[in-house]
Amino acid sequence: MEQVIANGLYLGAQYALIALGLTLIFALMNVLNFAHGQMYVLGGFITYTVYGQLGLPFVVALLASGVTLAVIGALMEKFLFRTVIRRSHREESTMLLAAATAFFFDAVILLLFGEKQRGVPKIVKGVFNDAGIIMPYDRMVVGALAIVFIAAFVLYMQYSRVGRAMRALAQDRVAAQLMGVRVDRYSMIGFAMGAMLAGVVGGLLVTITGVNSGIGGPISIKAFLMVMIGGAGVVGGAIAGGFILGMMESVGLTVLREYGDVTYLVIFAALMVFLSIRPNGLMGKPWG
Amino acid sequence: AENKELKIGFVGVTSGPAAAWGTSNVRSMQTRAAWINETGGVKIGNDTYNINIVTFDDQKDPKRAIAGMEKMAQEGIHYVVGPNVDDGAAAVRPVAEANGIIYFPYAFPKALYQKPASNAVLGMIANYQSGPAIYKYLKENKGVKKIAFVAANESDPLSQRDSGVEAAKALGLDVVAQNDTYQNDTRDFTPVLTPIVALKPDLLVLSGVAPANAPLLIRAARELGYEGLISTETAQDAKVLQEGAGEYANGFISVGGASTPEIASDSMKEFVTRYTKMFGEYNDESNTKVYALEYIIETLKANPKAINDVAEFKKTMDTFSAPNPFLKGDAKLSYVGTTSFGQKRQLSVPMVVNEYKDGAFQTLFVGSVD
Amino acid sequence: MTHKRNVKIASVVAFLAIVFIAVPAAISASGRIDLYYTLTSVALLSIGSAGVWLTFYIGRINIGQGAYALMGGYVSAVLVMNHGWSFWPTLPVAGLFCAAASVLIGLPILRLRGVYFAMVTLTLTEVARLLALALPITNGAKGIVSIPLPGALSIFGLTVIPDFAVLQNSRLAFYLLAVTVMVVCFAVMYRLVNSRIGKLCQSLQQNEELASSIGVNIAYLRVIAYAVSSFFGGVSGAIFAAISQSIYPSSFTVTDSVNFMLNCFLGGLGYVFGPMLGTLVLYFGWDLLFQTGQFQLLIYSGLMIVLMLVLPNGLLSLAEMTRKKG
Amino acid sequence: MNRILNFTNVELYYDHVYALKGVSLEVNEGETVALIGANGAGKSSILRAITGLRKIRSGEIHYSGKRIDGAAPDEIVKMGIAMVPEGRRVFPYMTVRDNLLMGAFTRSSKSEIAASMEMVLGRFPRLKERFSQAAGTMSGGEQQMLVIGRALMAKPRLLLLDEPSLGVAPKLVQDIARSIVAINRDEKVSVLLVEQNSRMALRISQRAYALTTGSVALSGNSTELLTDDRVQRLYLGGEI
Amino acid sequence: MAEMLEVSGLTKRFGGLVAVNNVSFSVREKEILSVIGPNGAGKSTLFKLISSFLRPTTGEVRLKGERISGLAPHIAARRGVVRTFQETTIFKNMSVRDNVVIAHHLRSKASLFGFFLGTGTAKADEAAFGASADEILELLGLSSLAEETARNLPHGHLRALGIAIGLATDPSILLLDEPFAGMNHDETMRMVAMVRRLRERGLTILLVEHDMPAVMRISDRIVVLNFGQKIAEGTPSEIQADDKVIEAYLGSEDEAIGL
Ligand SMILES: Nc1ncnc2c1ncn2[C@@H]1O[C@H](COP(=O)(O)OP(=O)(O)OP(=O)(O)O)[C@@H](O)[C@H]1O
Ligand SMILES: Nc1ncnc2c1ncn2[C@@H]1O[C@H](COP(=O)(O)OP(=O)(O)OP(=O)(O)O)[C@@H](O)[C@H]1O
Ligand SMILES: [Mg+2]
Ligand SMILES: [Mg+2]
Repeated sequence: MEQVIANGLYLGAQYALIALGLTLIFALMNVLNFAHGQMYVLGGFITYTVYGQLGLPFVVALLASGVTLAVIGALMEKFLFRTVIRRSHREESTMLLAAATAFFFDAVILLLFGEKQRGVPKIVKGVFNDAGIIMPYDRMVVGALAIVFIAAFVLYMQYSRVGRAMRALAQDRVAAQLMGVRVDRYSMIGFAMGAMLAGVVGGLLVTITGVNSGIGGPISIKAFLMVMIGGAGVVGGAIAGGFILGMMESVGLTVLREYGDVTYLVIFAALMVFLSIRPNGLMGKPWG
Repeated sequence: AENKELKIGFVGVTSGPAAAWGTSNVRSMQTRAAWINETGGVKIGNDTYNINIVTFDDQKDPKRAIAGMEKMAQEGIHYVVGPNVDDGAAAVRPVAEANGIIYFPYAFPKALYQKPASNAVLGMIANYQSGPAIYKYLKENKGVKKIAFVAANESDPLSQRDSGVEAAKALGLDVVAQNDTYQNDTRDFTPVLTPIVALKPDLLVLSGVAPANAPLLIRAARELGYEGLISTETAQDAKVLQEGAGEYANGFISVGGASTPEIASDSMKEFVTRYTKMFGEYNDESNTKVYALEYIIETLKANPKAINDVAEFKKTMDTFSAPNPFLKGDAKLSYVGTTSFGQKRQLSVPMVVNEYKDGAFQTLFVGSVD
Repeated sequence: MTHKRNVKIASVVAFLAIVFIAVPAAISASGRIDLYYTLTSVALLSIGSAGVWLTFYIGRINIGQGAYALMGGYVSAVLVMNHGWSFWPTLPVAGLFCAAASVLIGLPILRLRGVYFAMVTLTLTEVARLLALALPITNGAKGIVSIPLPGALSIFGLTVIPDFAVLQNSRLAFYLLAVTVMVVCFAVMYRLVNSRIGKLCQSLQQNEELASSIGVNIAYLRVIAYAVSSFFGGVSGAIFAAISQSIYPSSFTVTDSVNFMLNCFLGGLGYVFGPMLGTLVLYFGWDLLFQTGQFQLLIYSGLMIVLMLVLPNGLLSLAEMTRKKG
Repeated sequence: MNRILNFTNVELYYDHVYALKGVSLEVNEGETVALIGANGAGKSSILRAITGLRKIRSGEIHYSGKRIDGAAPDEIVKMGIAMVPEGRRVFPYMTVRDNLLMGAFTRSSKSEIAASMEMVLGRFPRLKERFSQAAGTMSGGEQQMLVIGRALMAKPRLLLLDEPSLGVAPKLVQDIARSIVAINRDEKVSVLLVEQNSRMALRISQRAYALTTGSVALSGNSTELLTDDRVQRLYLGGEI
Repeated sequence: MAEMLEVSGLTKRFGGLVAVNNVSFSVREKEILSVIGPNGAGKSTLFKLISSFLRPTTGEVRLKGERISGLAPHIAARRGVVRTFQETTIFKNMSVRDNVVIAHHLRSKASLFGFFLGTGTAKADEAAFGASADEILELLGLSSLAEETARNLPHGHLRALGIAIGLATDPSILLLDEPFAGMNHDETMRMVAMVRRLRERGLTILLVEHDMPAVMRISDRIVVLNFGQKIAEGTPSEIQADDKVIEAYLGSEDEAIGL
């Protein structure tokens, strides 16, 4: 059982980090970024290239992933989402755009990096094995890094000037504008940060799970689940949702294994029941 | 004189999460076609043909696959490789039969190849054929007694798991896990494997595992302290295993085609070289997929009338035999399948069982089907 | 007023003439037989999309239509294979089954809004797939295959529809079937939207609280709309199962659900016929780009992005824009 | 006296509706100017035009001699114009503290911001009591104080207020009115006040403009307007 | 006059907060009763309880002797209890006229299916609703804006539209939540006259409002809430003289600021 809980926690940290960027973009722009998973994949491939192929230090690779994705995110906001949001009657329209960009990324990634699963050398070797818990060191490092990233992000949003401006923007665009916040610029920064987070997680996790060009879509959907459990557009919710999903998977796969492939059925059903009782997720706000 | 054109179709998945299956497939066809065309084409009857591969990406959607097959019919194509999955293979059957198309799906449901179906030809070894052989070998040579299965919760892997379990039971093996499944988007398999590893099986079978998932499963199992054997009945890629699981992948057993040094002929080696040159990197999965095109061409050579008439093709299938260019020695190309399907609707490809070792496959044993 | 009415009648007649007469004639003249299936697909997918459109109309983003299409396919297949039914009665039954199921599912989940509803319906597709794998009646992973083609349908001894299996061209038969169902579905939708019910649906979309304060039974109306939507999904799934003569848990997936939704967006959420046009363009777009090989997805998605930038309110908003300018 | 705001011949329209049809008005340094008028007369539109939330079609807006029409809202805010929009738009999920800090978004000196904070909390002690509460959970009156306080955090030279008494209980309206007077007097802030409560507006302002359907109908000294017949009839109703 | 509505022991808790605390009062037929009180006193919550938008924690609301609390809002509306919203709540993307036409929903004789088929009853309904909507718009002075998209209206007209929507449902009790907010004196007085006319047509009216001159003019009786509790009830003159009310809500007059 200790092992199951340890697995759940580790998985949760990883998931929470994936969900953060998605929820940030949603909070700021009310855009459900279908391309989040693809951004993650791109981040993974960049780290693969820089660290795995070119042999540069892992930190450099991670930086490269983050920066590239941040730039891509900023461009996407500026040239795509901003225009569509301004011109469309219904804000759901951005979903089509987001889905189209997801397909586009899929195509680009497939063309650039091929169809194969890719992996990189481990960043730390060895396996921790004590007190009934087995956990490879690299997972522990990644888990710890994930928690550090999450904490840094939360602190940044909570206490920095930029973070505060972004929160204000998410709550009331016009009022934020009247405070002197440059709405366009901060939307762009927010989008870039969301994309950067996706890229960094991709780079981080490529050391453990590898990466391949097709997993973007499924990753997005998983991230949607977490965001929904916790409440859309709430940073705390995304984190909680990530840990809950991680724990549910870990426990479910052990407890329910006798019954065949019902774990996910149970998870999904539980989610539906949960949401019909709490229509805004765990800590969601009555919008979204 | 100018060569005529022979169009061969491909309907399969070359984008999305399963892109690897179709991509390795179509690339092997394109490599071979380019090779043939470069060396002057192929002489069938009195005419010489250049091979033109017409491809259709069905996005792993059976509904699209039908459209693809319709498109092939429209192009006047009678020989199509694909689709890559069960549902697509079942869905295109009405179209193929109505339009006189012989197709070579990489899907295992027996209904596709048994009467009254007659237009599908299984292009590789089915897992219910290779599974028992592998388990038997491992039982006899490696003392395997306890066996565990894990599969993605999707049609193809689950079907393969079920027939695997059946085969294992028939061999008298102790099946300790047969219900464990994972969502195909799983990236971290530790939670899936934790309870299975605790059962300490001698052999862990990854039923119908996608090449992308295999290294992740292997690595998670090994890191959890699993010490038994791991095997699968699908084809894998050595590079992927090396990158994804490193030395943990050593000893991993899978099926392959013909590129291991022990059995590959010079043609096979040249094929690999050409493929690598064309697409930048070889994919070992392609080993199992080199055959369909070869069979089509050779059968047409044997009976040129079949070029526009699949009834002729079917007739020829019963007696057809030609040398296998990809294998060392005097291996033959022929149609088999009577035992499994009651009619010759399977390519006689060697059942090559490989073991991964330090970045390459080694042949463990070679079997055959009838 | 009467002028407007005449224009309407004329365009309906023209549309019917095109889909029932001109298209088959053109296809047989040009020999592009494969287009039958393409157009059949478009018709069927547009029925499913029409359902999604209707849920958009009550303010719900529905990414779960694939679930009902799958369900409809299975209902029809099981009835035909296990209970010896003819295909024809299974068609409405599949729709009704889905409608009934959607009432049960909808009662709790229709209380959700915005992305929450969207995401729950997204998981619904996955639930349907997993159920199809797990339930004994669906034959699990092996799917249901070798389903016979639709037989003859006779009423009072009169053969209304011939046996598809003996037809020279069952493609044409399926095309006519799909298009007929499509015309009926869109007629129903058009009527719904242009009657007072449409206004009521709009009131839900814009403000549910206010709607209930003026006495609208919002829960009831939502469920009704969702049931109609799911009915459409079920019917289109059932016909697909008949065409492919097989059904698998993966016959309709999350991708299909997303596509149903995208069809609506692309056509335009403000227009009843948006889903039809959206489906046509997206499906054909992919098909036409078949020549571009490995760049197919790249070009396809690139064009989609451009379209979205130019016409963010859907293709049909183009007409409106030109009208405004003119 | 120095002009702080010159609003000359401004036309503004939404889609196809004209909201302002050539409105001119000015605000002098240190003055409180009231803007009264019926619903839809265009009062809010004037404020939106000044802060750049809406682009004007023609006319000119000068602030301290600089032309500001066409500039982006954030630039205008930086120049020293703060606006309290219609209908208490607090940042509901942020604390009172963070709301106030957002008010000082365009300023950088930490010590000056702290001083402003001190001043605002001194003026509205209720905010001090609720310092760490989420703004959305506060009562309507408290929220109204918060948005005024937040605007003051920008240390503006010109404060635009859009119906600060809307939906606020009478006693609180009094408090708010007193605060406006005090702010104008103590902080040397010029105020442009949009109010439906015309009596209150005319009492606490020096000059006023009355708007009807997008143009200025009347303007002048507030105390004179209070006794003006037309104003009595149209905006004050003669009696209480 | 008969008792129309009876509120007894009504309490609503939100978590730890008691928004409405054991409030009882009754409303007579054709009465105009105002509920006043400081911001956050629980007035809107009280209205939501009466119109069944919220379920009371304890206590009940009776309409002509029949319990209506705890039903669904649309059922309460069918029984004749309709509220307008404090926030300006309208169907944003419909025209002003459509807003009012759709609000006639309760009066329709045809069924949903009837509307689908376009039966005679349905057509008659449509025609009747249209005529009635035009009349209501005229009454509220919105006729000239009938075809404008509701979202584009300025604040004051939005409130009027909110009332028009309420009227269209043909209620027997109309609950108006701050109907005069954002209107100037003149407009307020016109609205006051209008509300009185409604009463003469047979409506009973409950009102929440902060505009004291208007409240004092229009109300037959006033109920005062503070921190969820009823602290006073009486005629306008009684309330104006009540020290508790002055202390909690009205404040003493201050000429300097005109209040
Ligand atoms: N977003 C908009 N789109 C279209 N028209 C608008 C919009 N906002 C305001 N209007 C129109 O502009 C005119 C002036 O509106 P404005 O909000 O300035 O009035 P106001 O004087 O502030 O009224 P109130 O006292 O009711 O707030 C009105 O006729 C209104 O209908
Ligand atoms: N859904 C809710 N959840 C939690 N608290 C609520 C909710 N609705 C209202 N409240 C709280 O109940 C109290 C009473 O609110 P209510 O809206 O009834 O006040 P009000 O008297 O109408 O005030 P105002 O005059 O400002 O409109 C407030 O403290 C409010 O924050
Ligand atoms: Mg205004
Ligand atoms: Mg209230």
